[in-house]
Amino acid sequence: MSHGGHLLLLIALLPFVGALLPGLMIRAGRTVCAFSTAVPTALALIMLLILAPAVLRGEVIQAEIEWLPQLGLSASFFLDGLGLLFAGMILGVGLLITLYARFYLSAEDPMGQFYTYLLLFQGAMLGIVLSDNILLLLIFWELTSLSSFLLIGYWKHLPEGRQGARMALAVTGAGGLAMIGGMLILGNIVGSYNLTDILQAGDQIRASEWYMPALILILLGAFTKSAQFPFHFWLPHAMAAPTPVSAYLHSATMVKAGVFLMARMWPVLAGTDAWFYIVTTTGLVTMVLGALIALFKDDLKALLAFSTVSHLGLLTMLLGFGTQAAAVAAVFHIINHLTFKAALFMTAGIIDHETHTRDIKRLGGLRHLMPITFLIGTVAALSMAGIPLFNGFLSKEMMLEEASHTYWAGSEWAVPVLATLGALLSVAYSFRFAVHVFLGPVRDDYPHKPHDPPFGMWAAPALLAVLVVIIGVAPFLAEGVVTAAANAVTGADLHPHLKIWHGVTPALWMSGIAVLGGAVLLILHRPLDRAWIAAPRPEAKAIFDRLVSASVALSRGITEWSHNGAISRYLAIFTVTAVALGWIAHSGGGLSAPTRGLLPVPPVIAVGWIMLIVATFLVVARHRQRFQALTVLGIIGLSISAGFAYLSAPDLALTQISVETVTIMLLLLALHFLPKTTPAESPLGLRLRDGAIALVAGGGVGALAYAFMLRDIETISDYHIANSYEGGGGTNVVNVILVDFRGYDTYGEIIVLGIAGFLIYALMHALLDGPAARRLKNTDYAQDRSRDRHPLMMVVVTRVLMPIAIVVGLYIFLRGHNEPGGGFVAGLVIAIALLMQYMASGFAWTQERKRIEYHTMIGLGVVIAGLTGAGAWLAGMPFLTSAYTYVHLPPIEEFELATAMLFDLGVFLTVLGAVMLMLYSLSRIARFAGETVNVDPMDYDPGEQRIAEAEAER
Amino acid sequence: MMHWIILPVVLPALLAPLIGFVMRHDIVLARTASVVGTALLLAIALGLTGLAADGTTHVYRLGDWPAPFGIVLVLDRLSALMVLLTSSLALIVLIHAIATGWDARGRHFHALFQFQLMGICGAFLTGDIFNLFVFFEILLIASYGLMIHSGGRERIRAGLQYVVMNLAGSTLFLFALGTLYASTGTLNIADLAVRIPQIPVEEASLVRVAAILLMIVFAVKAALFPVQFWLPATYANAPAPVAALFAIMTKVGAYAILRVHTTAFGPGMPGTEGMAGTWLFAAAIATIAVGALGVLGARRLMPLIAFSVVGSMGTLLMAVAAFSPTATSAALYYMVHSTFAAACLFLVADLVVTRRNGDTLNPAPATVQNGLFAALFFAAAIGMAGMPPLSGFLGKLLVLDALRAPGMIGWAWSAILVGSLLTIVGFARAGSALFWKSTAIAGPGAETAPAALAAPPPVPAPVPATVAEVAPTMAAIAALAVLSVFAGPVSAYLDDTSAQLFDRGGYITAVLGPGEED
Amino acid sequence: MEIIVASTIGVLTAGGVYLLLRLRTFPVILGLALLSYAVNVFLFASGGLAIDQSPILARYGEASYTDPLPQALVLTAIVISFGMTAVLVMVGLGAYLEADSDRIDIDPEDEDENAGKDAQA
Amino acid sequence: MIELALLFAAGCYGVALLMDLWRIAAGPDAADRILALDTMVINVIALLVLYGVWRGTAIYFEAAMLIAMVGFVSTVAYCRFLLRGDIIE
Amino acid sequence: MSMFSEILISFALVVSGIFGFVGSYGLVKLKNTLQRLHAPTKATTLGVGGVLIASMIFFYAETGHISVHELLITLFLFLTAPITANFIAKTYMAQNLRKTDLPESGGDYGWSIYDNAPEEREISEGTPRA
Amino acid sequence: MLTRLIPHPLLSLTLVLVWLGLVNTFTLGNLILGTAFGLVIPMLTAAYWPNRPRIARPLKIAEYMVIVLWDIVVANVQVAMIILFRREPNIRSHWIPIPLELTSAEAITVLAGTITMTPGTVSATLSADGRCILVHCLHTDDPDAVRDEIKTRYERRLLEIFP
Ligand code: NA
Ligand code: NA
Repeated sequence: MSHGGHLLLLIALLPFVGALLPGLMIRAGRTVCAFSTAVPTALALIMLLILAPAVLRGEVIQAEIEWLPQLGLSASFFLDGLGLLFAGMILGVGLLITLYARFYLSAEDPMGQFYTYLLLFQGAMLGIVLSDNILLLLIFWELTSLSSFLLIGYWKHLPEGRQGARMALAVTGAGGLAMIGGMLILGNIVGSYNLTDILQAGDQIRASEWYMPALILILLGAFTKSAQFPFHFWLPHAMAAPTPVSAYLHSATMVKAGVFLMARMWPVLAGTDAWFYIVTTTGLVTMVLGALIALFKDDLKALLAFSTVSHLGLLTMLLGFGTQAAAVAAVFHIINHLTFKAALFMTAGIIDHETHTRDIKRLGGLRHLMPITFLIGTVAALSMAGIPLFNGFLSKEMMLEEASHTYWAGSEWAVPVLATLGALLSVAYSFRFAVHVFLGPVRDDYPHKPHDPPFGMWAAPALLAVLVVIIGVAPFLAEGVVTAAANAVTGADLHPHLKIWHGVTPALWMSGIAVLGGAVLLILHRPLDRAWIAAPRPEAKAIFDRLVSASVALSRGITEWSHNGAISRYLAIFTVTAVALGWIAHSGGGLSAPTRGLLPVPPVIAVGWIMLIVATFLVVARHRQRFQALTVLGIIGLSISAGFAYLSAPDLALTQISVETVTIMLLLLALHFLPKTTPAESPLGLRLRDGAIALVAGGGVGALAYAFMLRDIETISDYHIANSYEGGGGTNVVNVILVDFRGYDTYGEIIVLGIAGFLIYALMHALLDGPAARRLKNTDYAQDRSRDRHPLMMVVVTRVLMPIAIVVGLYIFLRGHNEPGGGFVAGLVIAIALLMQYMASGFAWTQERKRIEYHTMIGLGVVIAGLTGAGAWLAGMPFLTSAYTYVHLPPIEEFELATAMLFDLGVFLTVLGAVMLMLYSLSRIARFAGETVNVDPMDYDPGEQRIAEAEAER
Repeated sequence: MMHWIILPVVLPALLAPLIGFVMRHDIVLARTASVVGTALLLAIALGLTGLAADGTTHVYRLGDWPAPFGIVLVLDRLSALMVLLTSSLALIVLIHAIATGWDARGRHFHALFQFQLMGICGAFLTGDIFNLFVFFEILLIASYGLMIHSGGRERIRAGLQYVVMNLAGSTLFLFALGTLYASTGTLNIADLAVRIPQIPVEEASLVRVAAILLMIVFAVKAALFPVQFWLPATYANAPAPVAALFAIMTKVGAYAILRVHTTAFGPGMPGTEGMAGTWLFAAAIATIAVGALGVLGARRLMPLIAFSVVGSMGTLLMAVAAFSPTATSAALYYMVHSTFAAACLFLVADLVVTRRNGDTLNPAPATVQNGLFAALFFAAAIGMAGMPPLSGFLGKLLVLDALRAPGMIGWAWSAILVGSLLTIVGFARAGSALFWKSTAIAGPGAETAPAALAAPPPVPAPVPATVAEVAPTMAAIAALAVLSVFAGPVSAYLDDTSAQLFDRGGYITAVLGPGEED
Repeated sequence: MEIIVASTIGVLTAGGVYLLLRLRTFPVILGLALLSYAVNVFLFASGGLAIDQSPILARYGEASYTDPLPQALVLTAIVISFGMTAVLVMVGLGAYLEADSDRIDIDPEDEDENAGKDAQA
Repeated sequence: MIELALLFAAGCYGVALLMDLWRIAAGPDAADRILALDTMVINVIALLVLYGVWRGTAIYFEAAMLIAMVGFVSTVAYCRFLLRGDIIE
Repeated sequence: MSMFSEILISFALVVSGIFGFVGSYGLVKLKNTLQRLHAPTKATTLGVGGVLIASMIFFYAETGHISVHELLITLFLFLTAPITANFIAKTYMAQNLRKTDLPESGGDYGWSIYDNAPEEREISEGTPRA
Repeated sequence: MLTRLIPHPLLSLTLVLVWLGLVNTFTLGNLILGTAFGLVIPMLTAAYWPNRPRIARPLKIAEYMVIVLWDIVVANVQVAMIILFRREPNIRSHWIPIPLELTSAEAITVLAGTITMTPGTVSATLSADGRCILVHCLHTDDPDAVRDEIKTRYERRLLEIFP
């Protein structure tokens, strides 16, 4: 990287670094704050001036930092004539605006924010004009949209500001997104996103079949940013921004970004018919239309805004011509427009600031009250009108000259006439600005008594006005910059001569007509204005607003219609999707031949099948009778459990039946609080639809199962059978898989249970703290109850059964490794045993007797299982590696000790804890609902009296 | 034997029950343990990422059983990346939850949070498809708990729908796994990658069904159209830090599609090749549309953010659908980005909404620190909408750049670009209503307050956000910035990650040993 | 036998799906219960059916065993779906108690109405 | 001979199951359904044991034992639900 | 296996089958819920007892070991059957019969379904209902 | 002391037997384990069985059991006949209240169970004070005879067992 390269990087970086300053410095005062903004800008400008001579000599300064090479995105910058011109404008005007804003903004405005945004914008804008990578350019392009959004909306309390900001963001954002597409296509054609590479590849690009899409997308970006018809409407609304912003962004810099881009891409995109017709026509229409509207705007800033639209159209048109001379004119006019338009905006701001109005109809006669302002404003306005000796005249002449020999669709008149019309209108509104504001009698009804502002406020526009005159008188002074920029645009080696007098050319005639016509129009302004107001014309903002609110309404409609909270519909869609895609996937492949025949069906199994089918049918048909459906559900669980037993899966049979029971308990506990019936509310159509979906889903799943049951396949489980005893120390292969081969799954599974316990407990508390608690208390759940809560017989039988059930649970636990059983089923059996006790004597009585901490049990279970797994680390083995040994202690026969048992203990504890915590939570809710708590194990113990007597005797 | 790989699962799994039963009455202790645990997890994740960075695929054989007979954990660049992403997000979210006091508004927050991390990390690390199901269930059930944390009518009702939807999803998962086992005889992903290529298309019917059903299952988690309907209500009603954590949950779905449908059903499998991509691509376009329309049409802030999450998943899955190394790399970048972006938005929203009395996008009196919140929201929205300078823009460019195949480009680009526009407009409207219009309204008690605003019960005077409350959001934004600045090195890593993912032979050799690859 | 099992799976699935699509929480819970039966049998069947070949080694003299792996998977699935069902029941109950309605769909207008009621209460 | 007896007994229990099923479907009272379900459970236990005898294996014993236990518990639960509403008070 | 044990086993099986059938047949045939309660309560229980005895003899004859765990199931069923019947009867009575449909208990207190137990002692956790 | 260690000796014995029944093979190890369970479990669950019933004449228990078993078998046949062959309208059911002299909860339970298990009768409910049991009789022409038989054949014996 050259020495210049480092400077270039610094220039690009300085505004962003500087953006941190104003926010920090605001506490030191407004002047310091403004100064801290000016410093980085000035530094950058100085660096730019250091680089300028080399650029003017025709050198290109480059700098590159790698960023995202996979994409072809690098932080690479280059400075050529065009870049120099724009960078100079951005920094120079930036400096003036900083100064101006210091005086323009009031003490209430958050100035630190303002300057931060301003510097961010400046950096983004500099980035655009210095980027040597079109992706990088895109980044800065979008950044200008964002910072402009912030600046337009700066006065957030103003609705116009907010709306203007959103509109600008929407329009330029849309253009920016289109441009992303265009730029990516360009990069695709060329094979590089480097601008230097792309600029070399004009022929390749124009010859590509992707040229048109790229052109249209890129122009969309440029047109929206530069407010070209029909995207021009956002710009006037952006005028809600503070005037320094309008002057900077919306006249001098940001809106020129589109023009810049067209100029930048001129060597690769221009020169085709498509380019000519799209760009020239758009520019021409925009120029005339903008000028026409400007003439009838009473708001000073609106007038200037539409004039800007018009001048941007002029520039666009020139670039559209595609000739080198037109390009020179465009470059020159960019400079001239900048000088007079920025000055005019600042003038307008001064007037607004001093008189508290921008309405032309309320102004006039300011010449006497604000002489300095009058001078500045008039010089700039005359330049805008294209009066000789002011710089606007020069570039306008060049434009008219180019227009005069441009054919449009075979017509030699269309372009010259319209261009002249544009110029004429331009003269008219420029004169109006000068005449209606400054001339005429002094009025006594200004909202605020005006006088010239302090020097700091008029210094900046005055400087610009001086430039207007200097360039206007001595245009050769600007020749160097214009040449360098024009050469950069065209890629040719041009040596244009800028002079005041070209002789009597068609352009001079056209210019003369324009000035005279403009003067006439101004005289006729009053009647024309009335006609204009009366004439129906589409209001772009209204159309835009309608478009946006229609889009919002449509989006809202679609969203709320589709996401309407109807989970039953979501599920229907889900099911249909699964079935349909499953069917399509199935159809795309074939099935191998069946490898096995059908197993016979003994009659008893057929009976089981009938039970199951009938029960399923009953559950569905009677699901509205909730309790009945639950009863019938029991049949299904029973049949499936028996089926598992028949089909060589005893462990499954045990698990299924015990889980089933506990589940039904939970459902019963919940049903106590729920409505006991489901109302018949689905319309027939819905039921038919759901029935159809259900049948298709059931049919599909059944067919799938049938298909794979007929096909044997070599599975990995031969290994498990072969290694279960030797490697896992157990003969129940299923159990060894669960606690050893796939113990990790089981570890996960008990954690699911543990979480379920915690979750239910947490939810119970959340409910009892909320409105649910009130509902519980206010509902009487005790109607129509039988009077015996804890019947004697049940209590007595439980006293015997519970210990037996516990022994059974322990038995199932201890033998699981070798026979059907294991920690999970054991946990459930013990839970069922405890449940028996709870049902017999009530939760509170039972719980009081044995304060088992179920949280602890869950935690302990999960931790034991985890630590058992981690214990293997001590032996240098992976998590969950098991070990077992056979112990022989005479006279007891040999027995096995395995770490898998310890793991299974974890399973056991978690299951037991989780189930009991769930029951506990539900029971808490019941007690909250007003259930009473008994102190005796049974309702009435007739023997209690006698026992008490006997105790007393002893 | 390298035990580090299992730690992201075992550490939270041991910590959670301890928090759940030892510390459940001591919030300070629980918070400390949770933060320390999560920070440790982050450190471990960094270590694992370093370990995987050299391109070695590390395999951890649980119970010392050889694959495919036992379960293995597989640490490669992708799984390391996902664990790292999870743990860093978790730390941010956790600090936010503690600073804002969300964790104390219900029971067992920290236990459930740790379990949630365990489930997510487990899902990322496993090399076994049934074990993937198990960890899906762990992360889901923990997420149910977090979703309904602290209760409330809307939340529980939305939570119920969330549970039901996911139970349906889990059921389909099992149907898919049954079909897969019946047609391949194995559960190990590497083993699947060995066996499936041997199935000719004439006999692939069953395995094709399994593949597509699995895709739907993952699509439910990833909120892909037409199974995305559950997401907006869930995220919008979840406690904000939980919604922020859920940013990673959708990524679990995307990850699973990447892992399973690349390694087991992806390119080079005669029976299943290209099948998922076709559907995924079309669905992703619709998903982007759903997200964008939702953002533009939202009446409330939380649903708006939720829909933007849907939209971002569309973009991500569109890149996934290409099933090419380049597009996958872009997808991964976008995945990392959108995780932080979504989380960040939810966190900002939480700070704002708790001071605003509801999240409707109507102007309300400006709260304290309006400027700060506006700035944070602006940054987060820029991130999510994919505007520069944050990483969303680069992510979008990467995705666009990767989707240049002739059949794709038109649809993909239009969807992404138009979707971006609608999203930008939607966010601009929301931000304007929340922060700009609000400044035009006098504070509570002022006579000028419109009657409509006076109707809801008055909120307690808003308390300024503490540094601890804002710091997590800032951290998320910083993550987006870092991701943007270091896009080059990050992308290089992701290119390697993606290349490793598509190197099926390497994966098979690492898991099953040499000589097993097809 | 295969037809028996396949039709069982099909009928359970159909019943489950139908109930899953109902509008109240309780039938949906029933539907999910049916679906979980269906999926358990489905998963079990993925190893192929066998009679009197329980995978308990050598104890009962068989030489061949049925595929034990799907059984282990089903056991895991049963346990998980038990936990899930418990949570679902509890959340469903919570939703009913909070909203005083066991409709599972959330109608936005209905929400507003109820919110008003709550505020008055 | 045992084979025939087994067949006869299994047939009896099969028919019994169908009759239980009919009673469950027909009701009319909830008590009838619970009773029929309870009977069904016991019939299934009998069938399991018969199957064990037929196959000469004791492997179904635990299943039968467990079914007996849970059958009892769920019957009590169903009844308590109807009697008291809350099965665990 | 000896002829004797075969006969014994077969006899037990046939008898148990008959009782099993009768239990359920009664369930279908009888017209009144309380009458129906009688059939399965004992016939079915006895039936299953028969099967279990047959199983015991069978395994003894097969292996020479005395298999006793069938007794456990029998024990369990005999312990639980009365409770089941009692609960089902009460369920039916509570839902279908009024106090007056039944004979008097003859003591100070009526039947426990309708009458509270003496000296009801309760503590209440929730707020008592109005 | 001993009552605290072995609160329910009969229960402990039962549990040992149950354990041996479950494992279904008698070995020393199983006996030791079973004994351990028989001791530990009643201790752990003692709180749930607060008032240990006094059983006076263990031998009577055996006698009672034999009588009941026999009754069950014989009477089952009778009921089977009724169900199978008696036409439905001819079945005459009765409610029979039976006043109790038994006071021990355990004894009442055993009696109620016996009534239910012996065919023809089902104990439907107790009175709220446990002093009377309501029996439903499937078919009888003489309810008083049924009541008397229950009282003499079963309750009298139970009174001896549970004094
Ligand atoms: Na087991
Ligand atoms: Na019975």
